[in-house]
Amino acid sequence: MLEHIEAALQRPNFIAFVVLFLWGFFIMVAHPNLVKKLIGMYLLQTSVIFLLVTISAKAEAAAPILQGSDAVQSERHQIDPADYANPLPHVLTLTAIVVQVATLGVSLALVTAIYRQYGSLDEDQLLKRIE
Amino acid sequence: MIHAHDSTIVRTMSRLLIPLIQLFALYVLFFGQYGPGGGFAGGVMLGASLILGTLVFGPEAAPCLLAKKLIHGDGIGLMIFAGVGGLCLIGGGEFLNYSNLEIPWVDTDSRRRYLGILVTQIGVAVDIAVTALLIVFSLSLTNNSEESHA
Amino acid sequence: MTLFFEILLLVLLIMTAAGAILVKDLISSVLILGSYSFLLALVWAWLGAVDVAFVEAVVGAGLATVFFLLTLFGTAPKDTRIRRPAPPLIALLGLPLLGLLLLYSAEDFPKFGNPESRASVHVSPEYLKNSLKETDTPNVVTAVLMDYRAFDTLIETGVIFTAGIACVLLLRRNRE
Amino acid sequence: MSYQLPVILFLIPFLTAVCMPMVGRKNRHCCRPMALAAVFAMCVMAVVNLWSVLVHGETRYAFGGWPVSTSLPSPPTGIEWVNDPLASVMLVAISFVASVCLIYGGPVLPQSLGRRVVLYYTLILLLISGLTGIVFAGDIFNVFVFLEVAALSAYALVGVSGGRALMAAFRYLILGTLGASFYLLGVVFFYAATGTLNMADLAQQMVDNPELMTSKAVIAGSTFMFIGLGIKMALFPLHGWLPGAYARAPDAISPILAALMTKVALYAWVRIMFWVLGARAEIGQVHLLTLLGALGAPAAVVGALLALSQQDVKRMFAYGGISHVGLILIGVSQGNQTGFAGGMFYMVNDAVTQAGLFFIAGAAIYQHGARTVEEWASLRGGSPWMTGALIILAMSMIGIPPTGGFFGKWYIMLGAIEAGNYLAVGAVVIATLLTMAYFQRLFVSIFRASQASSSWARVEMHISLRISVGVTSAAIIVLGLCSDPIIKYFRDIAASVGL
Repeated sequence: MLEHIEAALQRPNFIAFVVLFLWGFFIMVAHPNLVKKLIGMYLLQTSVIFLLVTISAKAEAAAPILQGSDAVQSERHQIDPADYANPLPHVLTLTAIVVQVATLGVSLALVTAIYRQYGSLDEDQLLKRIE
Repeated sequence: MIHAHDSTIVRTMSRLLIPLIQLFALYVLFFGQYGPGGGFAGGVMLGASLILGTLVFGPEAAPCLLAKKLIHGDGIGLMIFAGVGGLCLIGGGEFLNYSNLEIPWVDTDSRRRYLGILVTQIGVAVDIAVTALLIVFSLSLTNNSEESHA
Repeated sequence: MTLFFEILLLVLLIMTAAGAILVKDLISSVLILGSYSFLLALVWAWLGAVDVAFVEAVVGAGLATVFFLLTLFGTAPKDTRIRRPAPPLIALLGLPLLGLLLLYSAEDFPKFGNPESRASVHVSPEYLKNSLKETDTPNVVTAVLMDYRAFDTLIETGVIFTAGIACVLLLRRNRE
Repeated sequence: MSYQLPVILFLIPFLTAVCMPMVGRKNRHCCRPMALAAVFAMCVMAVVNLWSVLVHGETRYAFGGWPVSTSLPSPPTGIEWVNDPLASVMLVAISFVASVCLIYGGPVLPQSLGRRVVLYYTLILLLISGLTGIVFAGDIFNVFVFLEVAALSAYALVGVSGGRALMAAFRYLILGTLGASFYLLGVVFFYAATGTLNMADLAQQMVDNPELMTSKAVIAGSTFMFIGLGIKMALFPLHGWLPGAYARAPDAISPILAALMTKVALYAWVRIMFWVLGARAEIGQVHLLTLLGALGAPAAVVGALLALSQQDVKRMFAYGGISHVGLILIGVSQGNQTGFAGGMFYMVNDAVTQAGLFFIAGAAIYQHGARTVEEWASLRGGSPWMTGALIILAMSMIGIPPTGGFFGKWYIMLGAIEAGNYLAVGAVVIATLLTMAYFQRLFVSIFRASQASSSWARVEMHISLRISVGVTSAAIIVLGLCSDPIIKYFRDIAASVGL
């Protein structure tokens, strides 16, 4: 059991991801207020993206922009991938952040329409008013 | 719900800020290939400057009217992106393969790809700016201010 | 890697996430969420993801907070629930279990920040090595986003377009 | 030309959807013909694509001309689409069902749309292009983005008729986003373990170093992917969103959702299960496939059981759909060719049957205003098309010979017997009996209506309702009659995947 904890402690990013993921998941499912549910959804999606980017991190790695001397260096084929952060997760994260905001926009539109129809943001009152 | 903001400090500050934001957005958009930023960040900042304009100067002021005009062009950004991608299909290349776009005075493949990336960034920026405006305007629509966009 | 400041950042991140929910007033919880997004942008910048930090700050903190606030101005900005409802039992039992399962699978993950991790050895060196030669764009992330994986970005713009159309469809009433 | 077919097939609905708001601003009556033209063009191209795949075999389309799995030893940097036999058959089914749903959608539009009908058709076309993308995708992150396009348009389309549909759409959004986040988590775990996103490259790595399959990251990754897609395909424990969403959705939308959304999510899981993890994948000493079968069996039985106790007809058909997802999962996870072929054939057939059922439910509401089982008594005087089609659809749902449903269930059961797990056979039989029971309830309420009420005015169905209901029942009969070549076709696919 000990080596599990020790392995987990070597990865602080994974612990932070698990805490955020469970927190977002719990709030998204269990909180009665619709807007708080959406905040939980936002946290859940951000935690998945957080894990995705921390995988791409390399110790002492610069941002993946080949400027000036690196540009010249890359002409002569000596780019050493170890000293640049891994660009692929950044691309996936960019896409996922924009998907997250798009889903947020649609869900807030639904919340506004529900409020306009039923006048409350609390799930239990809404269910009562629907019957 | 959007009515003109009354305090003069906010109005003068935003009158100074809005052109600055737009200038910086264009910088971020066009220099997205040399430094951080790009289509997504530039587009949202363009949208944000117009949103700031409508929130501060009210629905009758210039930024809001411009925004209302822009809203109807919600497919243009995507048409630019898919259009450039589709142009690569001519002459048998794969979809979105910028290297066989026939640009007259450009010969090397990498330069064609560079220009392809630039144009698609503009498409993405236009699309995300218009959608940000679209969502803000429809979210801020209340029962009384009836105006329909279809 | 001097981890002390970074651990502080992560702890602050988790605290703002908790704060965003526990605060009763909806508008202040949204603003705390905005600060959470800015903190997250800081974390991205520290991890070397400059493009992502930029977009997270502009889109995540800026746009999301504007959407939230506009909704709250149109609806009830108060969380009407006086006494917080007791969390259901299965949540109290199930979630720690799920957490342990996740932590159990932490072993096979690459250690934080080691350059030989599987993810940074297989495909991404190709992007770093020949993206400048093939696309003339120094910013590798933009090259990958707009050219190597351009189809993802096209569908991504399609998602944004769908979100805009969906919001108008749901909220605009016709004036017939 | 045939090399570019997949992209053209995707671009037709996508570009029509993109330029529809601009075109429709002036005259909104042109948007329905535009949508119909786009979907019919898709049907034609899908058949041509099926023919070209049969003749030329599988092709891989690399976007942007970058090296993909065709040059596998070198790492795949681009995104890839796979145009293989399974994808082309699925695409023919999707475009056929989508075009019939659009024909049906004409008279049954939600009334308060007015000028927003342009946006309504735009979202339908975006939903169809999202599903087309999932069918072809050869890159696991690409599947996620396409799932998001299809899901976002589905959330808005469910909520468009206002009132209680908004609450159902919000619940569908919350659970759908949860599913998409779980799927993304699975993608992250796979990427962390293998470093690539290309399905063919992942499969190659699973073959090259077998200890990858036992590594915790891949096990956790595939579990999360299965949970994510399980929510999207409304597998039994995760189906909470489906009945509310389909029952409350406008009548023109529930056929498209019922027939296509869950089936395409199931297709995505089959693609990941067999083309990435491999049919022999096992966690610990337990085969992944037996785990799936164990999950499919209760889904089939409980879905049919819940359908039995429903009052609202659309909700009853929604639960029927959940039980059929369980049936298909049983078939696919038998680990032999007959089971796989039966499952896939049943998926294609079930797409058509679910669409037909929701056509009839919508027509009953549109013509007679009959929502619950009791109110269906007023259908007695209805047009012969409706009751005739209902009989054929019931035969297909229960599995009576001339219809495709019988052959699908028959091969699923043969596969289960061949694989020797009789629990699955029992589950299929019980699900069939329960389906028979809840259809019997419907028929009793229609035909038991006393003779005195036979003076109902003969209500003639709208022409497009008649066409759609007729075409679906004809399609089911045709599927049943020529099921042998299709089953053989699926058997070759199963053989190619190593079953």
